[in-house]
Amino acid sequence: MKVDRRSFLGLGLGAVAGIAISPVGAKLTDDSSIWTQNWPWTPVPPDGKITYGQSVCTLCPGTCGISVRKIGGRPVKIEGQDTYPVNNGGACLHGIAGLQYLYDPCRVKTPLKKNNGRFEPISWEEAITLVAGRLGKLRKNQNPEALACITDTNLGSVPGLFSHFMAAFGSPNHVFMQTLESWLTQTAQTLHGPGHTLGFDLENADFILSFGAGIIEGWGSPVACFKANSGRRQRGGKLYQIEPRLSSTAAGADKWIPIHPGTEADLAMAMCGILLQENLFDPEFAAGFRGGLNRFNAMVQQKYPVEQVAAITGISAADIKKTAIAFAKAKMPVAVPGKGRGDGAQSLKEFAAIHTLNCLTGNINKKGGTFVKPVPEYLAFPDPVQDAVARDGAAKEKLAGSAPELVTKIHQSDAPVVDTLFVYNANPCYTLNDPIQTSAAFEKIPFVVNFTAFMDETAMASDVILPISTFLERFEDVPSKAGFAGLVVGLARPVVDPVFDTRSPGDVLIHLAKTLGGTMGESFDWPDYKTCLKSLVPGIWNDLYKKGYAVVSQGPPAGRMETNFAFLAENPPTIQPQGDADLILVPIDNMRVASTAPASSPFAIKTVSDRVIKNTDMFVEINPKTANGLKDGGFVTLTTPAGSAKVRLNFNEGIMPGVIGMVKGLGHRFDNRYVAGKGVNVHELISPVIEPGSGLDAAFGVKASISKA
Amino acid sequence: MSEIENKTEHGSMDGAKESAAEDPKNDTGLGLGVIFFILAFLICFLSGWLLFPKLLYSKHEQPFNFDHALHVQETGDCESCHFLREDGTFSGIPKTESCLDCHTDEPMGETEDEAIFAAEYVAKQREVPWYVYAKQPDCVYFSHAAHIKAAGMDCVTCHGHIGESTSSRPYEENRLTGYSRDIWGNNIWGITKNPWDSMKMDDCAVCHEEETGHKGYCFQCHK
Amino acid sequence: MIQDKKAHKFGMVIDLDKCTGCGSCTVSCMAENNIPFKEDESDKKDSLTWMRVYKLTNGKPFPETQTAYLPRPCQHCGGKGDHGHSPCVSVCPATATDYGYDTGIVSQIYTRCFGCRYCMAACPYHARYFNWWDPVWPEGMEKYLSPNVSPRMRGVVEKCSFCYHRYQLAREQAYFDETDEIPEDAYQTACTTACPAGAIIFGDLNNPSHKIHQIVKPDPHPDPLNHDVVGKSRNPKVFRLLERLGTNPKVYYMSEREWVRKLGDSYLEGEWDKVKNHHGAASHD
Amino acid sequence: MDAALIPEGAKRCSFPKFMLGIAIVGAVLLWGVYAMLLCWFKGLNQTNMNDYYGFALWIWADLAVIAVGGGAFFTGLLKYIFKIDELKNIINFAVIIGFICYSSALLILAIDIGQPLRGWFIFWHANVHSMLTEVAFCLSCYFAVLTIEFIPNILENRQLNKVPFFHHLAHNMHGTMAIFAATGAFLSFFHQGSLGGVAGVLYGRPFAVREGLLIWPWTFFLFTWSAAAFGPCFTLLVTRITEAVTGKKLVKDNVIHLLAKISGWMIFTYIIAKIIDTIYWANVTVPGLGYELSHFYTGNSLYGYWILVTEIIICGVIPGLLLINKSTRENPNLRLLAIILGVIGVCLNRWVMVLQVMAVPVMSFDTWALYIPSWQEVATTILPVAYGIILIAVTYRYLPVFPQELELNQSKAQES
Amino acid sequence: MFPFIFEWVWDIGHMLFFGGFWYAIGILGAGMTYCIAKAAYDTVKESQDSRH
Repeated sequence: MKVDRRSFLGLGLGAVAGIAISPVGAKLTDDSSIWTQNWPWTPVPPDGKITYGQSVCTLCPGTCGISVRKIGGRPVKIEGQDTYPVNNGGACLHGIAGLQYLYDPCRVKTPLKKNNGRFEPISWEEAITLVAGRLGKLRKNQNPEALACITDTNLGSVPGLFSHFMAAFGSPNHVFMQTLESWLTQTAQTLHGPGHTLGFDLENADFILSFGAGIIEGWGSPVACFKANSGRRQRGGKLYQIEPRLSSTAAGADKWIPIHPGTEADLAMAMCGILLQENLFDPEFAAGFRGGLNRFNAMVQQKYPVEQVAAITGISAADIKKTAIAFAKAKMPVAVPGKGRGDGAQSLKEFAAIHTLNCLTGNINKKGGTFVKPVPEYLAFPDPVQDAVARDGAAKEKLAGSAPELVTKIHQSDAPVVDTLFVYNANPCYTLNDPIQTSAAFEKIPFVVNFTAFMDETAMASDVILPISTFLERFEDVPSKAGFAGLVVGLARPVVDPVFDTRSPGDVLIHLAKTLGGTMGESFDWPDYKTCLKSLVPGIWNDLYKKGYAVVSQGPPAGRMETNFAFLAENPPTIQPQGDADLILVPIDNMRVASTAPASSPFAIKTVSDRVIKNTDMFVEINPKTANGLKDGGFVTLTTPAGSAKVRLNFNEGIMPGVIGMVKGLGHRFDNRYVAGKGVNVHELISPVIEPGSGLDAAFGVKASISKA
Repeated sequence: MSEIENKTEHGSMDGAKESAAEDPKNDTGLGLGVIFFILAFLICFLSGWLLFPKLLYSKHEQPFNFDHALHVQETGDCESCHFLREDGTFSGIPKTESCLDCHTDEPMGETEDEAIFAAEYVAKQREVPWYVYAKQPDCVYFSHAAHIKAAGMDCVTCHGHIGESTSSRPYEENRLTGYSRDIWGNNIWGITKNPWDSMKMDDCAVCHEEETGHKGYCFQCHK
Repeated sequence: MIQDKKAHKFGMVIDLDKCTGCGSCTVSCMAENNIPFKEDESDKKDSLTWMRVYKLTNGKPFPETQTAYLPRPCQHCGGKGDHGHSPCVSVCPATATDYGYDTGIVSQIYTRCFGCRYCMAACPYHARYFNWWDPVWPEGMEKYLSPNVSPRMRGVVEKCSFCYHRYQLAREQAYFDETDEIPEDAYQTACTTACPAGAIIFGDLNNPSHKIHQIVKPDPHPDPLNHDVVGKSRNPKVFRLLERLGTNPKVYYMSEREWVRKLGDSYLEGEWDKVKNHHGAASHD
Repeated sequence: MDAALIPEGAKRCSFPKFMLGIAIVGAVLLWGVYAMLLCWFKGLNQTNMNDYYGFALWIWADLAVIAVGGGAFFTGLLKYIFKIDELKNIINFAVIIGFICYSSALLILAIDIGQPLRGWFIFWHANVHSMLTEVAFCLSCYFAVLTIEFIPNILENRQLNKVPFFHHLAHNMHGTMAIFAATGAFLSFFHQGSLGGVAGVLYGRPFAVREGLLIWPWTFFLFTWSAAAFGPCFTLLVTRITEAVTGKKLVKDNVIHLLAKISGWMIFTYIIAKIIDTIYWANVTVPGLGYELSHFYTGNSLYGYWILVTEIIICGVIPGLLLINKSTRENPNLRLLAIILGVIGVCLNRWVMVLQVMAVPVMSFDTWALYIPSWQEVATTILPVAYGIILIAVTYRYLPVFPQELELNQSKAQES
Repeated sequence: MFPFIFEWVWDIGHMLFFGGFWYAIGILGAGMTYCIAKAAYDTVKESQDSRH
């Protein structure tokens, strides 16, 4: 017998037939389809018991209460906390995406030290020893003022601890980023004396005259403003929006009044003039006017006649008059300053002129009005223990009044003015105008210590990174700010154990001070931050800990308020946009893009329109009339005195001819492929201009030109 | 008749002649072919029915033996350990923490299994990675509350007499799908004698149709 | 009886005058429903967002321009005559999506879908999305995923479910409490609870005590001009998208602004002026 | 080398030359296979489809090959049911073309779905209300019919036919072919129609939606009709190309003329129905939904009225008239022109009914969705063409496809 | 597809659709079975004939 072709054929056919009438085929067909339903690379989230943790969001100055849904102890979703008196339920997209910050690929997972331009992980002990060594030398050399510190704000116990640290150390150089709160404090201080700030009762006002304030685009406490805006429609309250671009706020307003960018102060001055001329101011409140009301009146009548201002602002004289009169005649009018989100570059003159409108109507410290209230002082810090070195250092003259001024000074001076810089919760190398210059200034500082959770632009320019826990992993008191009418202090609480080897910044400072020893140690005589916090807020700790928040003040502040016209009566100069090109570039605040620290989350970036970012290209808004033959969607080179960028055009009938709008908060240059490397950072096209009166950067825009790329 | 058919008729004659000429050789080849055929058929047929199911499933021993009967005796019912939470969700397999409500004696280790539990999980503060025989795939939403509370069913109806077992049988997992063999596959014929022999969608549907008059919409049982 | 005695008809009304276009609903939806994200999401035609916010404009030049935002979840169409033959459901060849007559929600089984995308072609609202890619999260980020919504695999279609898992949870609570009632606030979608402007209202269109019913005042009778259209709002400020196609969405929109309402459907020249004040309305009751 | 396999008496090119040709086309085929594997293993992200444009180039190709493959069922219907006997001389080739078209269509469907391993759910969990279910069932059943129709031709290969069983099988299958052809015609009617129904039932898409009869929109009947009308055009076209490539006359003119005439009348009647349908749709259906006709043909860079004119007039009315008229029909060049136009017309119709449907904005604030396919899509769309060429080459070489070939070429040889 | 599958309903739609389907499958199956059986019979008969 010979094994031939047919034998093999038999073998094959037999095998096929045998398999065919066994369950193999059917079972494998079914199982392979089930395999596709359970691909091992598609995650299967574990189940567990549902619990809720409560905390306060610190991603922006809005300070919303949040509720964190946890399953099996794992946080899975952030939502607004229904009972929290700032947001009363609801949350903005950034807060809801908060868990993405917790697990952000950019989280700094362990302390880092820069060595030859590269970061190496070190232990916490090494990091603290390293920083303490550097600081010890400064004090030993009787040079403590060479330590500077930049924090986002001056409110709350953590910035307070930095101030405490600086004072005990002996340096006056603690400066802050420019927030809406800092502008409001400056304004209140200028008009009503030190120790004051402003709040706006938008919830009850019946006529809101907004000078570009993005009421529904992130201004102030965003969710509170959204709610106030929704309520306004139901109450029948009016909103007049004055800005060069049809923002969402303008689109939802009762009236949109387009204005030439940067002329808001002129308009407000002219309106003050009208109110004074027409005798539409509140005589009772005017009794508290000081510092030369008549001089102010004479000045505005002379310098800001309506016809002239109409030409400057591009608003007809009739409209100016009508608006001013409607405003003055409203029962509860509020004029709101702060273009966009109100942070970054603004102008004290503008703020003061707008707030003067409020003062003239007399709707101050009344329901539905503007609240001139004391700067929050709920923290009982003990006096720092200072030795001779500290006393001498602290008494030295402050280098700068603000972060941008400090950076400009460092950039401009040849000698090293700052030896060591602390940065906390701020990203000046991205958010300040001209971040390239800021980074260069950082290069000049021999030792930058960054307290940060994320490897952002400033972290990359730092020498030591001390990774801090996010607001979901630690305790912190969070006072409401940014124009919020009342004062609510919330308690951010750990809803999850730190995901990485991170610490609370308070704990780090205490540890650092103790390592330095001596009076530093004495000044920080707390075992840990939680104990420290408890001792700082004796009056409200129980509320904070039990309810998660404490309402410190609510409703209009009591007492008469005096108003000082001295500053405005001098008619301080208006900051003009730099350059001499025909067009003017202004930053746009877009609710879906975070413009300060931390950067947007992947979810937030996902919601950004393809008319803002396409692939990695940045779009700028322009009126088709301004385009001059250029095409919608076409590439152009946008040039300003500070630099140039290749961008694409987005034709928008809702922007004033002659104006180019660019969304703020994009063009990050750190290593996160979901968020960074997309678009252009508008700050790179604008150079800072320090306003003489405020010491803050007032470069709201810049002259620009476009040409086909 | 068409031209084609004419032609094929013609062709076939050639073929018939040729094959006839090769007859003797053909016969042995065919005979061997038949033997090979039968052999291959039997091997494949039998391995398809007997070997294949064995190969398809991987066996896992539980981390340690669990005596359900003993626990039921001590606690009295299933619900002491497998209960509905206040929000109506089902707690499933107890966490180590719940076990320690009763296992309070120090040191533990009355039995060998308790000793493993104490040493490996209690001491190390770990959860026991039990294999769950009735584990449904992730796409399935199952409400114990609906069945226990609203339909008044008891555990045995679906889970069988697991409460009477004194030892944990090995968990069998389909290598391809990751399904527990209890969900589908205990019987390769697909014959189920008891409800707990199979827990695929069709099995749910049978009962749902009887009890509610409708098999249900996608989201009723899927997520 | 396990089934609810009375059929619900869950729906949504979105106040476009309150909507600020902030994107909270979109993000809340993505966080709630385990929606993945990619490195580049700027191709909006290839970007999974069950809740998408469209920007509307009145098309007029500066300074008469007006804009508004329109959030668009799945419309949970009842189909022609509201019989449950939604455009997408009726075309699915594998019965991977169906219409829940007890809730009015278009439900689906992702593991059943084999990715033919016919439902996407059928949906005029672009509410259905395809998983072109494997869902991938940056390392460690998968820890925030919720077990209440199964992550979808590559190659299947998905869409807004009106957060059905929240309904499931509310029902579990009701079973536990041994009650048939699910209070209005016990089942709310993630976008509704997230909306900081309070622009979204969600509830049972069949339940006269629910806020949505009071706002929408759905007409129980078919539109006399088009019998395919059922449940037209008797509130003149309320409209539905592409109402005339007979898809019968359960998502309603509300606006004081005429130009916004007009964009809800297509009109021949001069047609709008005839229909704008003619709202299913007067015909009955 | 392979002389033993070649039909007796037939002249074929040398084996190396044949293999060279196969290798060239095979390279294209492999490129397509590579793209196909990419789509299977990496997923449909290999294409440029998106959520607006869920159907793409290859779905058009799918519909187009099914439409032009309609020649098989229609010729079969005429030959076996209506007993038009001359058509036996082209039926083999029509079946092969149909087989190629339908196997390609099934392959494209297998590539097109996002979860190929679950593809059988369409049968198992069938939703009988979906047109696509109807398509899948009828398509695969009809493919079985085509295979059955193709088998006897394969068995007629010189070597296979020597096996007595195969010989008898072929013979018996020929005998029962009328039953298979009738079943095939029944199945074809439904799947061609349901492919039309796929677009016609989309009542959310005013561009596609049509009224109709019972559950079937008019596109259902139009698709069947057009496949029957233009399918023979494609059979004729491929026959003409094969004749050109082989340099031989393969089918007698009377057969060609007959099929062309039938096709012509079918086209002509179809196009009248199509025109009525279009007019009704444009004047009644669409305005009733609030759209003007211009909405579908303006405001974008590709879809203009030209596509409507080209489909209906240039590639519909003109080929219809050319093929009806005896003198133009029997003029080889005009006939060729007509069948080319016809094939373009039906392909264009399928394009419009699939791709333009996706492109047209429906919501007032939507925009046109235009679409450029990726190379993977192009490659997988060309794959069936390469496969078809190879299969035709192989069958032509080894099977007695054209019964009149010997006769026609002997006489030609004798004449010369 | 089969009456024991989840989606199966005994309604007119299913009966028409699957009636048509199984009818077609039946014809094809029966036709092919006939052809194969007949071919086998013919083959055997032919070989017997040729031997005789």
